[in-house]
Amino acid sequence: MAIHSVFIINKAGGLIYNRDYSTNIAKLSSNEALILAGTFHGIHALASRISPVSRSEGGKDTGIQTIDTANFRIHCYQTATGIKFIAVTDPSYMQLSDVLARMYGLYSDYALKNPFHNLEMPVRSELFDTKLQQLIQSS
Amino acid sequence: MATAQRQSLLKLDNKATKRANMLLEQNVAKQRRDKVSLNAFALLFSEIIQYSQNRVLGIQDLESKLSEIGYRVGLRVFELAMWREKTVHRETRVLNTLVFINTVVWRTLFDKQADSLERSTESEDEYMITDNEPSILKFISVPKEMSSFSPGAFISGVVEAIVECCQCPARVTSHVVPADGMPLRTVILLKFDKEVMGREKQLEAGK
Amino acid sequence: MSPTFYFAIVGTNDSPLYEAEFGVRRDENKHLNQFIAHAALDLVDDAQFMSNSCYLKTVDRYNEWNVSAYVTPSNVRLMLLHENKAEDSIKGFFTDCHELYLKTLLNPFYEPNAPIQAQAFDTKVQALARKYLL
Amino acid sequence: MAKQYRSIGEEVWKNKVEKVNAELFIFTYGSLVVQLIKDYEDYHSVNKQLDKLGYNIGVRLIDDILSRTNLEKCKDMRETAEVISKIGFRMFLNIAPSVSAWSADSKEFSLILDDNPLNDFCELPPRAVQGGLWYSNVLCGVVRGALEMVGLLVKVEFVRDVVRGDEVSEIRVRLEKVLDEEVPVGDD
Repeated sequence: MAIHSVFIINKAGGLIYNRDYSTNIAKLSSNEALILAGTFHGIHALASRISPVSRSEGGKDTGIQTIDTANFRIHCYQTATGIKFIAVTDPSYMQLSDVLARMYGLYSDYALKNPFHNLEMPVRSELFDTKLQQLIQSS
Repeated sequence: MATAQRQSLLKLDNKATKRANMLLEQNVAKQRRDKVSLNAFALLFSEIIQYSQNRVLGIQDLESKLSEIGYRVGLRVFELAMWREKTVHRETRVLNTLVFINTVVWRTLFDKQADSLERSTESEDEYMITDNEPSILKFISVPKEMSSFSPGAFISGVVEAIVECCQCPARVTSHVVPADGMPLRTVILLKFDKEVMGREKQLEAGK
Repeated sequence: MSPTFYFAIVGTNDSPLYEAEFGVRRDENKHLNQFIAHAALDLVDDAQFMSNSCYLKTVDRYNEWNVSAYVTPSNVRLMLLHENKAEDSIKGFFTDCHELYLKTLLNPFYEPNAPIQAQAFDTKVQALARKYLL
Repeated sequence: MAKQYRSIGEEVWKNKVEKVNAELFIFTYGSLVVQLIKDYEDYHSVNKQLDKLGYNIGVRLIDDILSRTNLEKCKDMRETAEVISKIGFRMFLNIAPSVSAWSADSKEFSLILDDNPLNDFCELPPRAVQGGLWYSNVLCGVVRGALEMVGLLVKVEFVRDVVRGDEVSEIRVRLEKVLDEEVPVGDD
């Protein structure tokens, strides 16, 4: 499997979902995961702020879309409502925006339409877990 | 009463009559408006659950609230569904009523028949209607600490209203009984009142 | 002599939801009419388990009166006191009144078994009486 | 532009959303309103509560819209109004209210609901009309919640409704403030 893990970060930079899908990735402690989320959120905001064209055109830069290392690649998809869907994959994965967009669909179905989901809290839904796992496995 | 005030009340009255006439004249034999999105229903239903949850203390109370909301839906859906049948008729027998719910009502509300209708093996006054995947509950994930909660209580309210309309009152409850790949498989359990079962026996004997 | 009719819609708790008289009004009869219609409810209760049609035809007689009944699927009873016996037109009247009741029920604000007081409802029932009965 | 949104809305409605019987939805909404009236006994509080429930729906529903379309950020309120009508209302209720009565500063407009499903069987009792009930007030909350999530603070209210005896049903939307959507660095 080439998608190693998934993070979802809310508008305020809080980590609301975090799952590993392969054994072959360094395990982050929950504290490290929170720091990663907060840091990524900050750099992302900074990146869209320093983007040279965006301000002049009145539009907004998309911020960071990918980060590469020798061993893996981080993909990020930010929605217009400020939620970030992040996946860690093998470096060979060039394009992941389709999968991330489908994650967004699952989130809007199985997290947001679940009466027991609180917008400020982490996503706790077995259905969401299952559907997301199926999506990751089929990608 | 001042003339102006009387006139404004009269005006209100005329407007109300116009609206009432429009409603009494509209054609309900066919469904005028076919569908809305399931997402719209799911979001509304999610709010209904959250709203109710904030006003009750326990899971049982929450279920009765949902059932109460469903009850008012059932009253209307039933009389309307019957009106649209080829021959408008009444159901007063337990089994016929259950079959009507299982087929006509389910098809009307959920676009499919219920998955099964069974009599309990333990007591003859108990019946079960099962829906393996209730579409309107599709996005709901009940948290572990509330595992006895059944969001299908809304549906059991619909069913309770209908059996009452058919003069077969019963205690109707809803239970989540998950099966493989069907986490929200819902069983609607009906326990009919004693008088109903007594009348059934009499009618059976008198045949 | 022109015909007289007494019509009542009776709720599931036996309370009248709506009443009307058509034709020549004989005010002295009003309470008697109510009494006759009410007394016939027991007969409706017996008859309704014997068939599954809504229209139960004539269920009772009292002097020159016939009492016809129609039961909606949710057990709201429509009762008509009449002298003549034109079954087809009575059935037509009942069916159309049932439809008016149904549309009243569909309003989320209508509480089952509450009296139906809307002017519009009364006007429509009176029109149906002229169409089918008078 | 309106045409483009119309076809996006229709495409989503046709191919990308599951459907449910409209009457089930309508009766369920009616039952909820009746429940609120039982619980609050005061029509102004009911209006408020409906608006609040709608807001909670709106802040979630916006992601439903965005995850099913590839909408670009709207340039101005005129574009936003078109999206609300042709995509938002279409993909949930299968209606598209007309947009009209723009204010001179283009910050305020009306949505005219010719065919509001929530109203289908509804006749308000006189005391509810006098008490000031806006039967479909949930819709105002939905619009307000959805727009807030994309940085637009709006005031939304019913000004006319056919169930109150008015000629048409009209929702007035006014843009109050635009939020800068990027959270400042280091804010957490």
